[in-house]
Amino acid sequence: MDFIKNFPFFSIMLSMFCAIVLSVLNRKAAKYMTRIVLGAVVCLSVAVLFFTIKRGESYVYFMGHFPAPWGNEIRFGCLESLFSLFVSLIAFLSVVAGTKAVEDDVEDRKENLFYILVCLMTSSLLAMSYTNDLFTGYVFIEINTIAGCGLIMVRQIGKTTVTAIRYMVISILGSGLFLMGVTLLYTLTGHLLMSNIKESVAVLAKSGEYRVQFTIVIGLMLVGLAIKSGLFPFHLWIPDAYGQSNVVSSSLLSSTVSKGYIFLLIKIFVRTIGFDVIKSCGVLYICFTLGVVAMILGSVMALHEKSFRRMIAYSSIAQIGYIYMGIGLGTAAGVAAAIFHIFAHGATKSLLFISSSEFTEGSHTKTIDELKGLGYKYKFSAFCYSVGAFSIVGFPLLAGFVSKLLLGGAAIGHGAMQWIALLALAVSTILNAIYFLRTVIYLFIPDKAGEEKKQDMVPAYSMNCEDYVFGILILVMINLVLGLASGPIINIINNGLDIFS
Amino acid sequence: MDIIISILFLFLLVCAIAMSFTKNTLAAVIIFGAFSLAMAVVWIIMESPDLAITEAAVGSGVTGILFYATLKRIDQIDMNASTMTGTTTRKLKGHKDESRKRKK
Amino acid sequence: MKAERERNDPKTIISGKISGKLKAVYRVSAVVLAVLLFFMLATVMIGMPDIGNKNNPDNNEVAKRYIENGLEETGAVNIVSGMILDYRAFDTFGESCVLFAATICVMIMLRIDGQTKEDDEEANKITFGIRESAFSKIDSRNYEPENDSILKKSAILVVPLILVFGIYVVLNGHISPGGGFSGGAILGAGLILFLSAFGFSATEKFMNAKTVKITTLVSLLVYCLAKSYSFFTGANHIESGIPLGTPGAILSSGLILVLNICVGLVVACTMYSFYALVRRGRI
Amino acid sequence: MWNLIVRHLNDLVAVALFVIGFADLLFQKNMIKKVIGLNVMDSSIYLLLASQGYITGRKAPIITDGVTSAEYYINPIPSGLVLTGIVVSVSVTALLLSMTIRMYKKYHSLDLDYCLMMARGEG
Repeated sequence: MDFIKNFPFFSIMLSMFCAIVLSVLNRKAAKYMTRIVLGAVVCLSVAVLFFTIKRGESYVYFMGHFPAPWGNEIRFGCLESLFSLFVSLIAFLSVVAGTKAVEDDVEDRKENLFYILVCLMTSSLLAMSYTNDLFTGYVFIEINTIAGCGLIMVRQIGKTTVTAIRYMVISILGSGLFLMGVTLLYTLTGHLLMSNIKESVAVLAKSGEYRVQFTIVIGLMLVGLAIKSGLFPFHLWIPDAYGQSNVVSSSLLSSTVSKGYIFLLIKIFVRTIGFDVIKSCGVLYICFTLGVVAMILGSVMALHEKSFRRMIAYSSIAQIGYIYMGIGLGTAAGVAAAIFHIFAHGATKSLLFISSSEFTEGSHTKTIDELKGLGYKYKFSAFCYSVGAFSIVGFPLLAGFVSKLLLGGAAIGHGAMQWIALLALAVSTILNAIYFLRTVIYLFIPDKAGEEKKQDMVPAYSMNCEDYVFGILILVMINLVLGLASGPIINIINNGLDIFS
Repeated sequence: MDIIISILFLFLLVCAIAMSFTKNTLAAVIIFGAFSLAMAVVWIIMESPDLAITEAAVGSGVTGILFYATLKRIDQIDMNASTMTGTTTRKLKGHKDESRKRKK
Repeated sequence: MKAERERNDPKTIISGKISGKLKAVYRVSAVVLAVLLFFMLATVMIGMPDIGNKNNPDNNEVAKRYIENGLEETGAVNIVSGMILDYRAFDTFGESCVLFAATICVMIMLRIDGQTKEDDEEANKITFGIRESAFSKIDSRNYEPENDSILKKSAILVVPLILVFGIYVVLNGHISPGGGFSGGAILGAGLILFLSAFGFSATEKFMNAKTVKITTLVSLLVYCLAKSYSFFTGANHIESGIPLGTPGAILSSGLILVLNICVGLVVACTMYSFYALVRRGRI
Repeated sequence: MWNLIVRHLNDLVAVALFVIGFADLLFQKNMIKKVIGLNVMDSSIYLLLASQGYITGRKAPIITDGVTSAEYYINPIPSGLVLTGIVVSVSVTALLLSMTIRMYKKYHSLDLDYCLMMARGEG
């Protein structure tokens, strides 16, 4: 049983190894190898998850022959392994379900390069979730950023290049600020290992030294990671990046890459600096305010958007606002709700993006108006898209409902913040319902005028592409599981948070 | 020692500011090379020879070469466009002089 | 055609009458933001621990062990090398993967495979209407310098020195300053100089897409496997059984030498391929 | 005041360079200058980091004459971190430059804002 302790390390190295080997394979071999490796990573993560739940404690694993402050180490409890399972599962399902879209969008001879990027991204996300060292975190953030940039531009139309450049420039600003924060923290505490930093910070906070410095450091890290995950005032790159790239890239970027940064931020808040210090320096109010503004404004912008894919992208801005609002509440319940929302939103967004591929690719639909009547042509995709839309709106039995319930529950008992949070949740949910249900209704309106247009549509590929059906069905099932069996998952999250710090 | 490092710091600041305000792209790249070289000397004074050798090889070496190659390629793209269409599409104030030479 | 070009010209749009004022606002806001940020960070810095003080928090037991036991535990005379390739090897492995990821992205951007229409056009354009497959004088005129005898003569003198120096830096990474990355960059610079003096046709005899691919693959795989072995044995408290040798000799310090060579090869190939991809879209 | 500035000279210069690089990266229109701004910004952070490891009067951490006393060498950790960081910034530079070429090929301009405008116009 103790051998399972090696599995997190195996999963990181396996996906790196796969990325390196893929560079000489042809497209078909690359496709199958990626699937096998990502599937193996999912299995390893499941094993680690059960192991950590059973033992109920965190484990430290040396990366090398030397103990922690000298060598690198990774640390895993049930929260980290749950997040890794989520990341690898979404990556696996996106790649499987989006095979057709990748074949359409990516040049044949560059397809293996696309899979390399997917593997690198998965491995860096796993490393970010397991690492216990700030500088290692920075290095893997960079891999993640570069891989994300590659994923955007792999669909080579002129627009994506410009979008990718903007994404890269904005992300680099974020990493610069984050690295500055890490440097200052190293100067103040003399450590890079998260647990050791926490000890030093606790001592310094007690003596009241360097109060201003800590506020600035936390602010720099928060702003750096918020820029990268696309929180409200820094969201400008999101609609283009998610709206123009290939669907698999959009799904990976929105549901795993940006969530990885948020997970690292939670790690920094809870494990590295300590929630008490964070609370006392007032950074959480910024988090909360920006989150609430993002919830409302993201929804309003989505409502005004005509393009179908960009509308889904704008809704991501609102959903990231939910997560930051949960963190900003400053309680364990709030953080747990935020983490649950990470999972719920990830599962839903990838379902929405990938199931929308059949409308956009099959019938060259760009705007929402053109969706009319497509539900009868592409029955399977329309059904799955509707499940996703209902979930994100917060329909009972589905993932989004539970996460909104949790966020609302976490908000209660916070004085003025409580009313703001609940009001924002209500308004945002109504707006969500308006723009998502509009698309669902459009899908099932019989469209007389567009009958002749349908003749030259590509036949539904859900009929002959088993990969697509398999991937999408599993994503739908994850949504149902998150909605129906939320109790155990919330338990895992709470236990994980207990042993997290 | 203090005086040398102060002069180097002054040089770094002047380079950075000049780089931001110069109109000429090629000049900016050359200033960046000087910046990196000064940085390498700063590393030596700060007793980090590893960083000095890396900065000299990478900062003013390979990165500079990549910048020049990029400017050259951009020039090439312009040249091809002008031979294809018969008009000039030059927009860069950056390497005007270079292109003029070429046209002759 | 011409009118259209003028209309699309960024000068008329960006720096023309529309954005004359905008530009000033842009400049002013940039300077204001910079000054504000500067004062914020400067106040923070003034309160930080002093520079050069030996009692600073970062001169703690971590650095002490690196210096006092580093030679014994890693066998490297250069403590920084020993630190990044043995103590904190996971970071360094991540760093190599950053380089790898960047190479892949540059390839996606610039490699011309002749598959799409745009690429075909591109290949035609580069060679002035002659297909790319027909390598000829025209090709070399566009990619390579005209017969520049000063460059050629000095390259003959300098390139061997640069390459030898690069190899020296790579092999002595654990003894003297330098290491895989800086040595690899020097090697790459030497190759680029050779390339720009003698052209692609001469360089392709020993450096072509296949060599680069195989070298990168083998080096990264060796790196990955060596590090996995070391991590695995370390975490399970198994002796790694790699002899450290006598400190100061070339063949010493266990895996560090091997890793330095791997990193050096990867970096040299990467730098060369960046340059080649930028210049002509193929390695 | 003067004393304070002298004691924190490295820090202040690093911060000034950071701010210049940051503003360049954010506000320059020309892509090449943006990339140079990125390099300046990264160098400044490395200067700040390496300054923390420097101890007046001590030598570079390469063991000479068999002396392995911690009193004799500077702190090696920041140097190692900066080495890792430099590689990251080179990779990012190469990536951004290649994207710039691609953008220039399509829109014949180095101006990011202009290219964004053109890309929007494509619909």
